[in-house]
Amino acid sequence: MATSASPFPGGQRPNIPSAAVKFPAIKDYEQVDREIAGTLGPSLGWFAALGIAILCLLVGGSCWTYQVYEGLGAAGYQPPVMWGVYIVTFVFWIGIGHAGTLISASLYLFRAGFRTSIYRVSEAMTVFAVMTAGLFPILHLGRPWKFFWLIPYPNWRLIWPNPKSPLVWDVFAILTYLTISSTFLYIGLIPDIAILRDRETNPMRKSILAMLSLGWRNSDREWRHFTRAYLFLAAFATPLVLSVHSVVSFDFAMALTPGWHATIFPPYFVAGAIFSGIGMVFTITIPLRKAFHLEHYITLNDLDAAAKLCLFTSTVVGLAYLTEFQVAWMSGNHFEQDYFWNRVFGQWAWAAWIMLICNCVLPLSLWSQKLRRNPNWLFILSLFINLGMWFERFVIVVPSLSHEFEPWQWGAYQPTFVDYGILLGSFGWFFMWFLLFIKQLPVMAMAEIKEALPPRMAHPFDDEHDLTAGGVDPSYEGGAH
Amino acid sequence: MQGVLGAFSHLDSAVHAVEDLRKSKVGDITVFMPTPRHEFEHALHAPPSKVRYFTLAFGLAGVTFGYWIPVWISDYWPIVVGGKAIATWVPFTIFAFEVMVLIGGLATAFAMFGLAHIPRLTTTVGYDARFSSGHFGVWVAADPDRTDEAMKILSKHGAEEVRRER
Amino acid sequence: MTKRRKWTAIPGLLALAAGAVMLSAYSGASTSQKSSPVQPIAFPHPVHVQKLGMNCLYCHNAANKSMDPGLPAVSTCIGCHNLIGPDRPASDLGPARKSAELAKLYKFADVAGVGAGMGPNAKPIPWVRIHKVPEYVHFPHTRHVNAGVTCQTCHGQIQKMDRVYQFASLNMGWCVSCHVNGYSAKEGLEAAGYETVPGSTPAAQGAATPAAVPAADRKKARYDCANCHY
Amino acid sequence: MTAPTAITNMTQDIKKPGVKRREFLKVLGLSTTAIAATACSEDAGHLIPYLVSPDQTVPGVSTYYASTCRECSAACGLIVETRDGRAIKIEGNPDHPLNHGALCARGQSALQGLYNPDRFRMPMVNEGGTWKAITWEDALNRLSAGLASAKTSGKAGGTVFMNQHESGTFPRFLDTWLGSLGMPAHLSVDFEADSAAIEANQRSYGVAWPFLSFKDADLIVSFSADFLDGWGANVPQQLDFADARAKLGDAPAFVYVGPRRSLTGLNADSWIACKPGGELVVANALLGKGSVDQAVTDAGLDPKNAAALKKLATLVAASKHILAVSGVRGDNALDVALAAAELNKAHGAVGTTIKPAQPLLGFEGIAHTDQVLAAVEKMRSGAVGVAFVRGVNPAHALPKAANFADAFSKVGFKVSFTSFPDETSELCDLIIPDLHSLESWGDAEPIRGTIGLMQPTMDPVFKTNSRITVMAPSTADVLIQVAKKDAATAPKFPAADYRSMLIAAFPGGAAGLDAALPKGIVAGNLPNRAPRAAAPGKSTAGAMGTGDLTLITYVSPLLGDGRGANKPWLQELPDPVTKICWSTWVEIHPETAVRLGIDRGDILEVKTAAGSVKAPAFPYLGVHKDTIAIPIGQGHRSKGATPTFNPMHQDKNQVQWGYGRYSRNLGVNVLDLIPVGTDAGGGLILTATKASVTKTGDHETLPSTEGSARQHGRGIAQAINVEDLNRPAGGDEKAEESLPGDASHAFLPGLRSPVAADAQGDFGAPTAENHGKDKGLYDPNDIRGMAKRRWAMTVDLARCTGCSACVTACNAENNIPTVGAYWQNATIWADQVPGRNIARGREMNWIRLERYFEGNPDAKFGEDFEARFIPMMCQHCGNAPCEPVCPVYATYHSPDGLNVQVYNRCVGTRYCSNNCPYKVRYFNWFGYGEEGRKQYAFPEPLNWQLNPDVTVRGKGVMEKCSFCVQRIREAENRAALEHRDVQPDEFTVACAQGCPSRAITFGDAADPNWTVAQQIGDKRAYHVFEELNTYTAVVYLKKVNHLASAVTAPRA
Repeated sequence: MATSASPFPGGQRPNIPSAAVKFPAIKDYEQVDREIAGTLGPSLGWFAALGIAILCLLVGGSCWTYQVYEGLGAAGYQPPVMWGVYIVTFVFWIGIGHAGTLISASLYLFRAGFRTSIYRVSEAMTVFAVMTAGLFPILHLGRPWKFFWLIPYPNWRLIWPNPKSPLVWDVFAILTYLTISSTFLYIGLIPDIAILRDRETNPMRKSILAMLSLGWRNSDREWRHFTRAYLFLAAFATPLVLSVHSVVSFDFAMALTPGWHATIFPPYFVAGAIFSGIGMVFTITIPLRKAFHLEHYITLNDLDAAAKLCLFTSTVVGLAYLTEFQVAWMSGNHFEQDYFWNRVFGQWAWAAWIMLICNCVLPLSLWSQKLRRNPNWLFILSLFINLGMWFERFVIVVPSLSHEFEPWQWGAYQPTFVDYGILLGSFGWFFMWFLLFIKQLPVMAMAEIKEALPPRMAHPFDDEHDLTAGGVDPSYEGGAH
Repeated sequence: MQGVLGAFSHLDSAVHAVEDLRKSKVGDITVFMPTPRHEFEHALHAPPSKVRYFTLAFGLAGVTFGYWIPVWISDYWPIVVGGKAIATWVPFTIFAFEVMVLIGGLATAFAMFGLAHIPRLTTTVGYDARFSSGHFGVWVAADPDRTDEAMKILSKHGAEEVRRER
Repeated sequence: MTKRRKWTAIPGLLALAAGAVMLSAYSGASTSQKSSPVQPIAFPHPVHVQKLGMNCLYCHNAANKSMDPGLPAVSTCIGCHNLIGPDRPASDLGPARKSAELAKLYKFADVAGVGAGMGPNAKPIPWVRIHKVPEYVHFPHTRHVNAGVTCQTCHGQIQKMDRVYQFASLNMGWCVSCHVNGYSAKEGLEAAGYETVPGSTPAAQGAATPAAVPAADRKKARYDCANCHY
Repeated sequence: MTAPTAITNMTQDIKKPGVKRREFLKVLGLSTTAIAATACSEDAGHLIPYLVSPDQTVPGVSTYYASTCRECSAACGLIVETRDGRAIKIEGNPDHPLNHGALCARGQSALQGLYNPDRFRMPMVNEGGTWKAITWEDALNRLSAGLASAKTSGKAGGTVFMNQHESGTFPRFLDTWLGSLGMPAHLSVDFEADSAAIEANQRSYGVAWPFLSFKDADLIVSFSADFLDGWGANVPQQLDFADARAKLGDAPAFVYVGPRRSLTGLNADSWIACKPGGELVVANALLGKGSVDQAVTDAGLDPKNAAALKKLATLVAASKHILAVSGVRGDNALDVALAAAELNKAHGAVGTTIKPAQPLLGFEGIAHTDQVLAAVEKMRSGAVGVAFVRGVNPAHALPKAANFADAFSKVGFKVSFTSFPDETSELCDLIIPDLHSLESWGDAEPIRGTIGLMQPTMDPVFKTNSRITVMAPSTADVLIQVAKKDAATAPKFPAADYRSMLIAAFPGGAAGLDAALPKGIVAGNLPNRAPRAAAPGKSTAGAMGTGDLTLITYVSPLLGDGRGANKPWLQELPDPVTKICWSTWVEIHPETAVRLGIDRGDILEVKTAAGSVKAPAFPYLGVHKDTIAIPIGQGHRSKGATPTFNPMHQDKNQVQWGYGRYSRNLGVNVLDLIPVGTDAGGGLILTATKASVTKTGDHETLPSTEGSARQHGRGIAQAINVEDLNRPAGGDEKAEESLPGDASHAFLPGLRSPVAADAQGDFGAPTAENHGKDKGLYDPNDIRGMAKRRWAMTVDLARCTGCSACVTACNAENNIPTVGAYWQNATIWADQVPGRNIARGREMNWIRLERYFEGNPDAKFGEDFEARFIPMMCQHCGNAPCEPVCPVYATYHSPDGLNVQVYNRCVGTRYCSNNCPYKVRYFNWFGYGEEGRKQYAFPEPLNWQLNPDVTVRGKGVMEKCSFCVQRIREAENRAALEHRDVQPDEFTVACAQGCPSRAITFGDAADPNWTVAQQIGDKRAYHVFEELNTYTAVVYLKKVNHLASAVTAPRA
């Protein structure tokens, strides 16, 4: 079974994992703690990045304040285009969020090995992305200070929200999603926080970590229930991902608007979400593994596997685009036909082609293994994917509204500095939280990485018990002594 | 409560120690491990977790509640929108599902807390910081008269350190 | 052991907070309820309504034909009060006294003395408004009065108030529950001080009953939003 | 907003009989305009009672006064709705013989003249170039002094008094007054009047303006006569034209001959696009003088047009009762008008379609323009000691070439009685503002045998501490007061004031007047006024310059000669033809535009011999390819420096010279391009100037409400050829262009039931058995009986002319803000240009008129095309797509079939608008309704006009047509008060009431006794986007096309 049995020159261990050995460059449990916990100390570059993020957030914040005072007219809406950058960005961030849960939960169910090293990052990404997305439905309201009217709470008016409205479905879906994914993240963090607690010397921090770790002791009983609960949460989270983005797609699919009124939206949106999310995972993890010197945790194998998933979802999305056109073409519905013509060859061609090139053409490069295993290319590509997916949502939202049933009311759309400012602010908000996270909590699940490591053995080959479970490389003499 | 704590750096030795301790019935055994190793579960013959029952029960409760909310709301102040029925169950399935996941998921988490006896304030008794990083720990809640026996077994299996705790 | 309970207390606290929120939400809290501002002239409703038995419509003369109830013109006051001056002789209303309030009225109306008409420098009396629904609510007094709803149902027992205060919360839940559950003529009349014996039905009290509504115990009204909000 | 109890008090002497009724109408404070967003618990404020409660009025209930319209010469009858002492709406007087209850947009906008924030609040005097407000006493003294000095200087004989033309007693009174001072009679000026047409009428029929009866015609031919754009008596003509068209099969065909297809032209069945002045050739050809083929070339027709002309010739030949009208404003204007009259005489028009027996006296005695020009020259000569202007604005309405300002400056003493800070007032020495016609007494004789009365509907808006009368005086009163000061003239004016003078003169005196006032009209005649001075009889057209294009300038159907420009409603109302507002544009034929490389919105420089202006281009199918067309009306300027108006910090008393904040510096005044020349009728020549056009390279997005001018075969505005009217139902039942035969009535069941879905049979399953339709108020048997009704509307496109009066009616009724003023955009990095919000599609009008072109797809000149107008408002769908998507039930379907919008519940997701196929929902992007914001649309006192029954919407909420739910509730309240049900056709909605073509009908479709319930069964009935299964409550009746052969088959 062993592939790389022969010793490597110079005793230097090549970073080419095999099916059996996931982390050849990692000798023992202590190394994991040492290296990962070692990434936590704040650095100058980190402070700089945080500063920039907060600056962006402030820009967005002031734009929003101005918009609330002046009225939504400050943004670039041009009826009949009543939804614009805000809804586009909302869907964009929700999409980002989904890949996180998919990687952490679904891949957990499928026992996909490459999950281990990247899931913590993507899980955190999910939570922060959803926190970001959740803002937009509120700040795109005409009267944002009334947002709580969408939540069914008992009130003396004796009135309730309209449960037939997709927007109320959104409220339930997104709140649920935020709760569950943050619970999932936290539960997974508990053992790692316990590790930090045990390493911590500063009593102040220690007590805080002690609280956060809920007094976790790594006892067999804790682990037993922990693994079960984690499994069930994963089992909940996986369909939740699908449902939440389906619900988001209902915001459009439930409408009459040509270009929105399509049954393929739920699967189409889910695929798109995963696609964009993986793009964002690349954007985040590739610099991360470099900055934190974690190349031997996030191995090329992991990137390769993720890239394959990326390629797959890209083709699914491409298929969805084609299906839309084909439906419009064969439906005989001239509203739809006019709209799609106008989208691709008319008024909105520029946006449509940005979308098609970024989402369908460039990812085809991933057919080559060379590029799949080239972090730099993956990073560049991921930026294009993020752009393309933002434009996908733009192309769905704006052109549809600008070219509806009533020719007399056909229009255009031109965002203002307020729209762009708030868009920028959303990135600031997201990265602020993310940067704070990576320096406070481990960016990788140490306990889980240890699970994938061979434990120290007094007698590696014990005929009574097969202790090789967990994939011990025979070529590797267990024990550091 | 008092007992004996043994720290092992090797998985197999710790496992063997646990087996012997069980045979000799010196007292309740708790194993500390940096990462879940099912070898111990075999050795301890641990029963499967009960979390599943909570998940199921509250999941079902969630579905019911999730249908009830929108139906009650629509019926409380009957208003026709878009010529649709007052209470349309088909879209309300969305509420049912989301609320199921919400309640079921939270219940799972809290059930885990309850069954695993966390949160707990103190970790000191019978615990050692090593157990979160590299070492495996075996804690035997042994009566004073049997502690020596327990310590013997632990050290026999090559525990790096064995100590009495109270 | 005791320590562990500390932790489990937190969800309890959260539940408590939630309960409090719901309670306050349901209480129908209204900041203006019970408010009873000082008026430029302390007009005694009890005397005019209870003792003298004046009909509300004498002064609030539009209440049965308009959205607005109507406010008595100063000349309406003077109509009676240019004979009933500040110097009150002893009567069944009380011993002889000097009424400061009527003096104020004369000052507003620029009335020289008993018998004299309003002068050129008469000023309207700046009554302080007590009952007000938001501008986006259209409350037609005419519909309610003509349906036989007694003033006291919403305004409280004005005939007993020495200083008028806001009786009802005037919030939407309060309106709606009456529209949905219906108005009971019995309760309304009791509030108005009619002993509910045969012969003191709304009809007998001169309030009309729309033919559309059969003589039911409780008169239900529309709860359609566009009934009040447009 | 609920109006607070009438917050009014009493003016001084209440004894004065007769006047009492309106004197109390003095408003102290005003009901704060409500904002949908205001919180519930707030300081409730004070209640200010009446001192003496007025008779006749009940607080919170409207009182209606009859009066007479003064916005144009026709003098239609008005009914003015007042609430708590404020006029809040103007409607036509149903009993009036002229307009029968109809009223045009301009008439309805009189309110914004009344409440115009830029009206003079006090008399003003110009001392060394600086203006200061003075008291009325001071003003009168200065006036007397001026008159005295004029007398002593012996220049009294040279006095010029230019009065905005009006009929009735005042002109005669004015002449008597002038006479008493030894001054010549005044000039009754109306720059909109078509002198040539009047002259021709005088010569051929003996009256200035006979009644034109379109109903009785079998063929209508118009030679550039825009009888739907304000040429002549707009409203009666439109009403009669609509009645004619409503005869469907028997309706007269209508052919328009002229270089520019105006609104009138767009209503024609066929357009013969001759070059300016070419009308004469055509007319002669039709008279048999000259051959038709020759005419084609001489009139500058495109060969493709020849067929249409031949067709016309045959039609004319066959016509028994033709109605030919000419509104040519070129140098041969009079000749064409006379030729048209000849046609009429030749084809039995006189007496049938042309009724000299019932002349419209409003057009008697209008001075023609060369009289005005003569007066101007007299001023220049320095022979004029005193000059008066009242309501008329020659500084703007005369060509720059006439150089009025220079001439005027030569006058010793210049007095203005105008109430707005227009260009002419700015040149005066003394301003004594007149009262608005809605504040003053007066009379008119709109049509022989009927006297229309004018009465104050409220106290003057701007109070003064004047001791002359109890109110600010009207000009008539001022003149009387001045006369009384002078012992010589005093005896001639015994009456205390103008009102008592009228009473004295009135048949039956005060009693008779009081009896007549409620109706506003009374049978009788006023003494004939002095006949109009003889026309010059020959045109004085100087050199009309050179250039490859001919400039056509035309009177704007909305702004008139410019007097409408200070009313935001009229500025915001898209031009019926071009759909552009808040600016001036240059119409140019697409072919020519392509030839010159001009795009829509390119700023062009138009040069003529007289001058040049810059304005954006608007390629328009409806102009002759060798012409460009520019409307008159905009381009008001102040001669002084004009700081940009900032509503946030603005001194209330600072005069907004340049005709007020809403019109100053808007667009250009095309009259700067016109040389001084008059036609043989004495009218200014408007359509003969040669011009050249160059691109400046600048570009602007036109503030237009037009998205696409084509229907793309979507069957929104449908038409049917007259031949197909009675064809049996074709197999094809789809809603299609010109679908022959009977329409599909699949939607009818939906109109019978408040919840349409139960009409859908199997599709309606959700609302079938116990699925909620029968719940509570939706139960037809519910005792509250709401579900008995289904409010619905029909719009007869055969009647609709696209005049847009319904839009203004809706604005007035529903407190709809105007959003086009340049300061109504955002603050930071937002361009502050007029109509910016409109250009971004943010207009708010709840009802809009869509104008679609059919035929001539590639815009070739000479190929005929058809225009279709369709009013589009909320369709109140039975299955409304907007409803289910609202997360907070802010919009829903009420049991009586309305699609309700609850402003105070709306959170502003705008999802409803996304989901509305008709795009009839409008969003408050800014706080247009919130006082104290720069975008506030109702600056004091414009907010006095706000309808107390309708909430003023705050920022961030959606709004839309409510089917005037407040009127529905009002009717229900009234019915309940009288213990009865609402009677069929008891009330109607604002747009239907205002429509001068009677195209809109509103009512309960579920009750067969209502007219609307009968009309929805009409064979022309159809639903817009019926295929979307929305079951709308608005049913359109197809337009009927005559002469289908002349029109390119409208197929997309």
